[in-house]
This record gives sequence, structure tokens and C-alpha cells, in this order.
Amino acid sequence: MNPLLMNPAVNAGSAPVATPFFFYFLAGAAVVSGLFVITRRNAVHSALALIVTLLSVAGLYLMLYAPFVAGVQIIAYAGGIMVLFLFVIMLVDIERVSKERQYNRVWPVGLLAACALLALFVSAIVKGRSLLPDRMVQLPESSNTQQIAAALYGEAGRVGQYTFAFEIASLLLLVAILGAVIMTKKKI
Amino acid sequence: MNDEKTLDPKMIASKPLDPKTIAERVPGTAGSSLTRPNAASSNLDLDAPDKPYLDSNELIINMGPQHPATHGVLRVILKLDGEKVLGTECVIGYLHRGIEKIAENRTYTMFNPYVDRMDYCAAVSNGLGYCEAVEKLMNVEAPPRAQYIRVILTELQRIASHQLWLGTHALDIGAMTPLFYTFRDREEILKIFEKYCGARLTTHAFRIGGCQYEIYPGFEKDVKNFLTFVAPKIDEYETLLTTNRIWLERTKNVGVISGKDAIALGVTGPVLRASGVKWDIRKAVPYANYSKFDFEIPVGSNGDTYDRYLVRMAEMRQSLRIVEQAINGIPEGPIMAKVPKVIKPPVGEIYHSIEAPKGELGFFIVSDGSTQPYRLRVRPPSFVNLQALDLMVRGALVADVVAVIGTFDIVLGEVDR
Amino acid sequence: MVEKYKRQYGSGIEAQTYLGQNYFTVDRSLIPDFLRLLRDEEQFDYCVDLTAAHYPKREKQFDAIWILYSFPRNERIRVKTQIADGESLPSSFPLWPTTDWLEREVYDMFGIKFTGHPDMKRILLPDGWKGHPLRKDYDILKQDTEWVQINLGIESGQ
Amino acid sequence: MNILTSYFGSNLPPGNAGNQLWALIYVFIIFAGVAVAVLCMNWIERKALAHFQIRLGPMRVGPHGLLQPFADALKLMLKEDIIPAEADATVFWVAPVIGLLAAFTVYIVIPFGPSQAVTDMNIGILFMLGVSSLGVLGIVTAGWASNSHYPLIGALRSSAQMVSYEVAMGMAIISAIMMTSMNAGGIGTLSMIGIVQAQQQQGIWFIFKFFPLGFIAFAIFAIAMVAETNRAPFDLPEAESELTAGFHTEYSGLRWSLFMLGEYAAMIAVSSIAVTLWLGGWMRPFPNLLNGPAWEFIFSLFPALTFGGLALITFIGTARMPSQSFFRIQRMGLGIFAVLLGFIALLLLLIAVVGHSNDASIAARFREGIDYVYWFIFKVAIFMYLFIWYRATWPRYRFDQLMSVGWKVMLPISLGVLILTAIVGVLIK
Repeated sequence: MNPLLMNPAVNAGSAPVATPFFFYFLAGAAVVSGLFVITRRNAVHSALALIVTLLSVAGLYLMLYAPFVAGVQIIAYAGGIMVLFLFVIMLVDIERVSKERQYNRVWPVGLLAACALLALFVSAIVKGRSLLPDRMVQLPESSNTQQIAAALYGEAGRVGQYTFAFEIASLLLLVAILGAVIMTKKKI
Repeated sequence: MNDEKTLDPKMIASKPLDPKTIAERVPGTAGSSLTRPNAASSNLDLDAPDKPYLDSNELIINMGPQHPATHGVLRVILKLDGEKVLGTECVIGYLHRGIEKIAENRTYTMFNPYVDRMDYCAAVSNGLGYCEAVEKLMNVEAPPRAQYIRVILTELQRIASHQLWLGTHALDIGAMTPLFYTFRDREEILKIFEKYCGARLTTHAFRIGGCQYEIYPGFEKDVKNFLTFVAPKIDEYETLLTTNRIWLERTKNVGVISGKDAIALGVTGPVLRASGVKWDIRKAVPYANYSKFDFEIPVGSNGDTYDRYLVRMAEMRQSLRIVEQAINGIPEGPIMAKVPKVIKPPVGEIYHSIEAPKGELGFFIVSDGSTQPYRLRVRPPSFVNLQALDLMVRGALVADVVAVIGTFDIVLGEVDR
Repeated sequence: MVEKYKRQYGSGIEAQTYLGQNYFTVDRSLIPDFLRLLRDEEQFDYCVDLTAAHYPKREKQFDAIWILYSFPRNERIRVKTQIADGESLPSSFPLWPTTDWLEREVYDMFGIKFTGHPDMKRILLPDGWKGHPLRKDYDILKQDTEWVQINLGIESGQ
Repeated sequence: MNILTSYFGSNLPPGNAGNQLWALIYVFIIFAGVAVAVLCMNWIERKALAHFQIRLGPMRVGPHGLLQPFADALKLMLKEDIIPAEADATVFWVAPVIGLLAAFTVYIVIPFGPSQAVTDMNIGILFMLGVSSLGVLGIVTAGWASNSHYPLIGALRSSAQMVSYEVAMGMAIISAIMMTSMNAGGIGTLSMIGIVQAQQQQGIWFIFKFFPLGFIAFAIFAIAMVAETNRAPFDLPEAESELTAGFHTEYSGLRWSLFMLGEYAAMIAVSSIAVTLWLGGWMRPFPNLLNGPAWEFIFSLFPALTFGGLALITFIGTARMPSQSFFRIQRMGLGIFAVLLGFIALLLLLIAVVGHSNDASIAARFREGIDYVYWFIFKVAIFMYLFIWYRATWPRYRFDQLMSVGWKVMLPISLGVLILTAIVGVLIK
């Protein structure tokens, strides 16, 4: 932990520049590339657009003073999962896939589902407005990682808020990994 | 693959090979592949119909004819499952010059320089094989002094050929440095050749009936200097590679061929000896005075790439021994047997073979009594050895294909003639 | 050995020696059996080479020659047979897999077909090549002349 | 002037001190510096490799081929930029840019000194890992977009390789990060500057911490970083004897040079991570054994001595050049270069001496900064030389061997080191 960063004067010095611009820029990039993801016929183009989306969202996390989440987003999603996505997509015969009519016939259902989800979001925001804070909470950026650690694992002998849920999730992932190995490996 | 359009549609194979047959062909898994009637050539199913949707596992790759690791213009069509090789097919002939047809239109003397152009990495050995075959056809024998000179030059050529092989083979496996070391030392041999006959690569050193040139003054000193110079250099190559962990992993149990399979496939030379068959024409059917020299035949046991490497390294040392004995015992006397100016062998046919650096190099000559061979057939070691490629790389990875092509020590000039 | 086979096959086999090298001249019909016998019973386990020669003036134009070697006996022999143009030979691929490419080369150069070979096609020359170059009636200038005639419209480029 | 002092008055990187101008200037300095370093590295690699292999290497362009990288760069820029007809033009165009961006963005958090960095992120090492892992995207897309088999296989190899070695690399990094929490406060850090400062506070480089745990973690990282940058003996994605040139087979001209630039920049970046995490970053050797102003002064002479030595070698080289008129221009060039090096050496000497005599002067601050940057670059340079050495010595791994080394050897060892580090750390605390 860099003690210099705890200095409040330092945080005052590093006040963010042009926040609205970056917010709209990143949000716009996320939305536009998100549209590209679903409209491109070429799966690799879609995957690349998805990477842009993920990176934009990582940028938004940074603006929310959640650098750890942003970093993990880049490592896990943009760097790891998307590489594996591309890995698989590259091996698929793209020209043939783009000619196939796979899910195109069910698009009304998809639209319906998307609208329902949108309605859910809107209603949650409208109805739960009283529960949401009306201003962004200003958290100290420098201790973000430590706070996450405290929430997940607890600190100073106290069990963390989400320790149990976190461990359950990791167990689930472990089971998923084993399942994947068993399913793909012909003989173990 | 998404680039079907660029390929001939026929090239896309669909039916995966039956895994059982692949297992049978993988060396060491189940019996000898060679009992199967069609274990070679046409194993790629290239004419099969288009592959099914999303079957993305198989990939047809053309390795060569322009490829850094095929030692010339060899083209290997690889059928891959990911990185694993399901089958190969060699396409050769890109360097075909019709040497055998040329021979029928040249006199015996005129054809002599052409043989140098077959295995251009071991031109002296080719010349020896051809000259001895014609001498045998005429029933003459080169005088002892000429034979000693021939042995010295041929064994030097063997070392040079093995050095060239070592450098390029190591480069194929990714070690850059040995290439430059071997070329540095090969240079000394080429200098001796140049001093002796004026040419470095395609030497045309021997004539039918003996040698054209007497050894130059200082030849013995040059050769002896070379012997003391190169022995530690061979150790140097070995320190770079023999115990190198990556080298061991890349060569051990790669491209394994059993002695039985090697004999059945007609594989000769170091490749055969590495499989444990102690057979060297210099010992089995001695020619050119080889029976007078004391040397050993290095043999391997596993028949893998590493053994072939060790065998060739040992062969270089044995060649040094032969050269040393020969240079100390050059007899006095003529260097040319009594052969007529116009060479006109009697009607008949002859097969004569020598142990070239790459294997058995044979010449089958049919004479009709004229000044030109009626039929001249070359039995090229590289050509025959290359047939074993498919057996040796089945089930291996792409990187092993490169290693195995390197370990054959093929020269495309000889494969294609 | 020679006597044994002579007794077995009669006049179909002739054993000769030239300059210390032994060879058999065998009748075409005996070839498959004889080669098999050589391999299985006489231990000729290594087929050094397979080639042919063309004698256009003869009735049976081609000589096919097997050069065999026996590791246990350290002995080399040749087996020779005469066949006419258009006739085919049984493939010795099942006996010695090494003859795979050698037979293809003989086919490529002489046009002698081998029945039972897994993949009888040209090997050194391109698939669309016309003629078989090592036949004596194949002019070495033929390709050149033909090319000149087709592409340049003149009789000969030489 | 105000801006100048506002930066020099602070002990923070310009990004954190709120100095946007200085941050921008730093960005430009670092990017230009990396580009020049890549050119130098190119020349040194060719020369060193040549001398490993008993040849001379570039000798024609400039004295001892000193201008060869510039000639190469010029040639590559002027060369026709071919996009294969069947390629996916957009992705083909974007791929090298992705690789280059990923390699260069990493430099934002590399600390050349406590305040000689663009910025000090709270998640510095995480950011570095994340961004450098994006580099594989460039390779994968390049291989796919070329629409050809060899690049595709190269791309598959490299994605598999980089993803699997990242795991072992991450484990090794985590064990180093754990060690940062062993100081008084007991709170670890992910900040690159914080990691070096933790080593400073604990008085030990992490390579020697909990010996041999730190060393093993460092060794794992040192191996994984070679694999991560696709260098020999792990250069399978571009194995020229197998895949002609791997993922950049179809690339030519400027785009190809962007790949090379990215590769070398990534090499420097991962070496910087290794130096920061295990080798004390900008700290000079033996800061606690050989302390005191006298030792400070002696160590601050090293930059001047290095440049002086280079100048001397160049002078000798000038003197030994053949005296034909053909070489006159080269001699002059080399002479001017030597004078330039000597001048820099004198300047550094002056700064060191003045900074030593007067602690409050601006020269003292310069001296400090030069020391930091010098020692950092010195350590990185050792790694760069190792990269060349590996390449000259070792054959290439095969793909399955590479994978088994990664998953069956490196990962278990790094996990073991991680667990042991945690146990030892808790016990000592």
C-alpha cells in the first residue's frame, strides 16, 4: 500500500478531467459496439465488437472508482474469455454459418424477451427510486482493492459479508470445470 | 475452414480416417503397418465429397514446395486434426531433370559431370558410384593410389554432407547456432576439394578408370590439419545438442521406425542403421578398397530421430578414422587404369552400389556395346527413404514432420533427378 | 537354389551370371510366385530397386528388372522378365512396400502398369504429361517441338 | 516555470500529482523511448546473435551496421503493403494495431523511478497483466484475418500458449504481491510503485525473500514471460521452420513492422514487470549494505561510467576502422557518435558530482532521477540480453511439450510456491 496515496491532498490533485465527455464516450462506444455484436453476420466481427463493449464497460468501472473490477473485467473477459471465444469461432466455417438461417426465425420471440427485460429494468428503476442513492458515492479509489477483499474474505478475524456466497460460486465453477473435462475428454 | 474457395474443392477431405487404422499406423501402437496393403501413397482421401457442416477438425495443409523446412522443393500434403498429422502425401518431381534420359543421349564420359548434380551435397560420392559402376561394366579396376585418393575424398564428402545435414536439421528443430558452426567447418573440406579439382560443390573429381588429377603438393598436410581441426569441432556440436533437454525432447521417440519396417520400406543408410540393422555396404559388399580400412559401423537401437542423430555423429568420427588411415597409407603408383580414350563397354548389364552419405546409391547400367549407355538407372537413396515419411509421422505433430524430414537428410536433386 | 527352381518351373527360369552378378530371366507368368518364393523362402527381404528397360525392336518390348538383396545371405540378385507394350505386371507392393514409388516411377517413365498397386499415378512428372519419357521412341525434343508448334506456330524451335 | 516546479516539487508521478501536461510529456517521452529502445534492441539482437554464431551481422549500413535498424524501418515503411485478396481486410488492418496498442499501453504504469512514471495506478500490476493479455487478440485476429492455413495454426498455437502461460505467470505474480504485505502496516499493494517501495521498506529484493520461494516464483515468471512474448525457445506461433512465419506470414511492410515493434515492446514490458516485482525496480544494488553518501556517490557514477565506456569502445572502433577513403564517411560518423557519447558521459559525470556536493540543487534531483532510470534500464537490459541468449542456444519446443511444461510443471510449482509463501508469511507475522 502506497502511503502517499492515502494523503487526501493527493486525491484532490488527481481530480478527474472531462468526466461527462468520457462517460458519454464510453457509454456510446459500449452501446454502438453492442449493436454491432448482434448485427454483424461475421462471428469474428461480432466477437471483436464484444471486446470493445467489454473494454468500454471496464472504462466505466474505472470512472466509478472501481479499478479492481475494471482490471478483472479486462483480464477475465477481454483477455481470457474472449480469446477462447475467438479460438472457437475461428475454427467454424464462417462463410457457411453466415449463409445458414439459424436463429433468424425466432427473432420475434427474442424481441419480445428483450422488451420484457427492458420493461423490467425500467420498472425496477422507477419503483425502487427511493431505495437508490440519488448521488454517486465518492469512494476512495486507493483502497478499493482492500475493500473488495474485506467484503469477500473478511478482515481482522471477521468473516466477510459475501464469503459464503463467494465460496459457493467457486465450488460451482469447480464442478463446471470437472464436468467440462469429463464431457470433452474421450478417455481419462 | 473458411477459405474453402481458395482451395480445390477436391482437396477438402471429409471422411475422417478410421481411428483404428490410424492407431495401427502409428509406430509402436499396433503391429507393423506394412502388412496392410495400402499403407502408403494414397491415404488422404483427397477425392472424397465435401465435408459436413461444422466439421472443423480436419485441415489440409500444403507444406511446400516453397517452405523453409522441406530442404528444397518437396511438397508434403498434410492432413491435420488440429496439430496432429492424420496422413501425408509427398508430391515430388519439381526438380526433375530427366537425368536417366540424358544419360541415354550422352557418352559415358560426358555423363560423368551430370551425376554430381543429383545429390549436390555429396557430389564426390555420386561420382565414385558412377565411375565404379562403369569400371565394373568394363571389367577394369582403378589402381590402388587412385582408390586411396577416392576414399579420402569420399569420406571427407561424407563428413561434409553430415555437417550440412546437422546444421539444417538443427535449424529445423529451432536451434540456429549449429548451422553456422557446421558451415564454418564444412568450408575447410570444400577448400580441400577446391584445391584438388577446382570445384567446391559439383566436383567431378573422379574419372572412369581412376582419377584425373594427382594430389596437389601439400594435400596430405591439408587433410591432416583438417583431421586435427575437425575432431574437437564435432565434440563442439555434441556439447550444443546431445544433452540439450529440448533437443532430447524434440528428437527422442520422434519418427520411430523399426528395423523390420525399415528393411521392408527399403530404407538405407544412417536411417536403417539407427533402427538397429548393422548394415553398411562398405562392409557388406566392400568396394574401393574399403576392406583394407579399420572402422566400425555405428548402430542405434530405437530408430528414432535422436538415434539417427547419434549414428551420424558417430559416422563422422569413423570417417575421420578412415581418412586418417588412408592419408597415412597412400601408395605410390599410377592414378589411372588403362582405359581406352573412347569408353565402349561390352554388351551387358551391371548393378553397382555404394554407401553414399544418405544410403545405398546404386547405378544399374545396360550397355549395348556403343559409347552411350543403353539404359542407366540410378537407385537414389533419398527417393526410397522418403517413402517412409508417412509411416514415421502418422499420429505425430506438425513440428515432428519437420524434424522427420530433416532426419532423412534428403536432397531433392536426388529425389527428383 | 537355381536347380531347385529349375526343377520346379522348368524352362520358365533361366539363371545367368555376368561379371559375377547373378540374375534370373523369368517368364512373365511365373513372376508373382517366383518373387514371393524369393522373399519368403530365400530371404530376399530387401528390394533394392525396380526398374525397366525398353527395347522397341523386340516383340516383347520391355524388360522389367527387380534388384533384390538378402540381408541374411548378403547376396544380391536380379530378376528380369520380358513383357509386351500394354501388358501389366502384378504389383510387388504387398511383398516389398518400398516398390510403391518405384512402381509409380516405372509407370511414369515407361507406361508399364502394375495391377494391385494402391495408387498407380505419375510421380515425377506432372499428372497431365503426355507420353513416357524413358521409352526409346520418346524424342527428347518432342515436348519442346510440340510446345513451339502450339504456342509459337512454327515447325521447330531448334 | 510554475508547471516545471510543480512537477519537480512533488514526489509523485505526474499523473498522480495532477500534472496533465507532464503526464502527456511523459507519455511522449516513454513512447519515443520505447521506439528507440526497440530499434537499439533490433541492432543489438542482430549483432549479438551474429557473434554467437561466428558471423559479423549487419556491417554495411553505417559503421558496424549502426544505422541498419533505421534502414530497415525505412525499407519497411516504403515497402508495398499487401492485403491478400481473400483476407478480411478490416480485421487484417486492425490486428497489428491491437497488438501494438496493448504493448504500448502497458508502459503507462511502468515505474522507472518513484516519480518517473506516467501514473501510479492502485491496480498497477493487474492493469499491466490485463492489458498485456490483450496482445494475444492482435495475434489471433491477425492469424484469422489472413485467411490462410499457416497463420491460422500460428494464431491457434499462440492463443493456447499465451492463455496457459498466463496462469502460471499470474500465480507467480500473486506470490510476489503477497510479499508486499510483509511490511509494518501489513497491507499489501498492487501498485507498481508501491511494490518497489515495499521492497525498499523491507530492505530486501523479493527474489531473495523467503529464499528460495521468491527465487522460484521469479524463475517461473522468467520462463512464462518468454513464452508470453513468443520468443525462442517458445516461439512456436512464428516458428519459421514449421509455419513459415506463423501468424504474420501474410503481412508485409509497415504492418509487419508494427508486429515486430509490438513484440519487442512487449518483451521490454514483461522484463520491466520482472524487474519491478523481484529485482527491486529502480533501486540500485545493495542499498542497505553499502549505504551512506560515499556509496551513493560511487553508484551515481555508474551512468557516467557506462556512457564513458561506450564512448571509449566507439573511439577504439573508430581507430580500428580501415583507412581507405571508402570508409571516410563511416569513420566520421562513428567519430561523431563517439564524441556524442563522451559528451553525454561528461554531462552525467557533472550532474553526479554537482548533485553530490549540493543536496538541495536541481542537479541533485536530476542525479536521483538519472540513477533511478539508469538502474531500472540496466536491469531490464540484462533481461533483454537473456532473450537473445536463449534464442541463440535452444531448439524450439514442440507444441504438446510446451503445453505439458506449462500445465504440468509450471502451474503446480507456482501454486505450491503461492501456498508456501502464504503459510510462511502468516507464520512470520
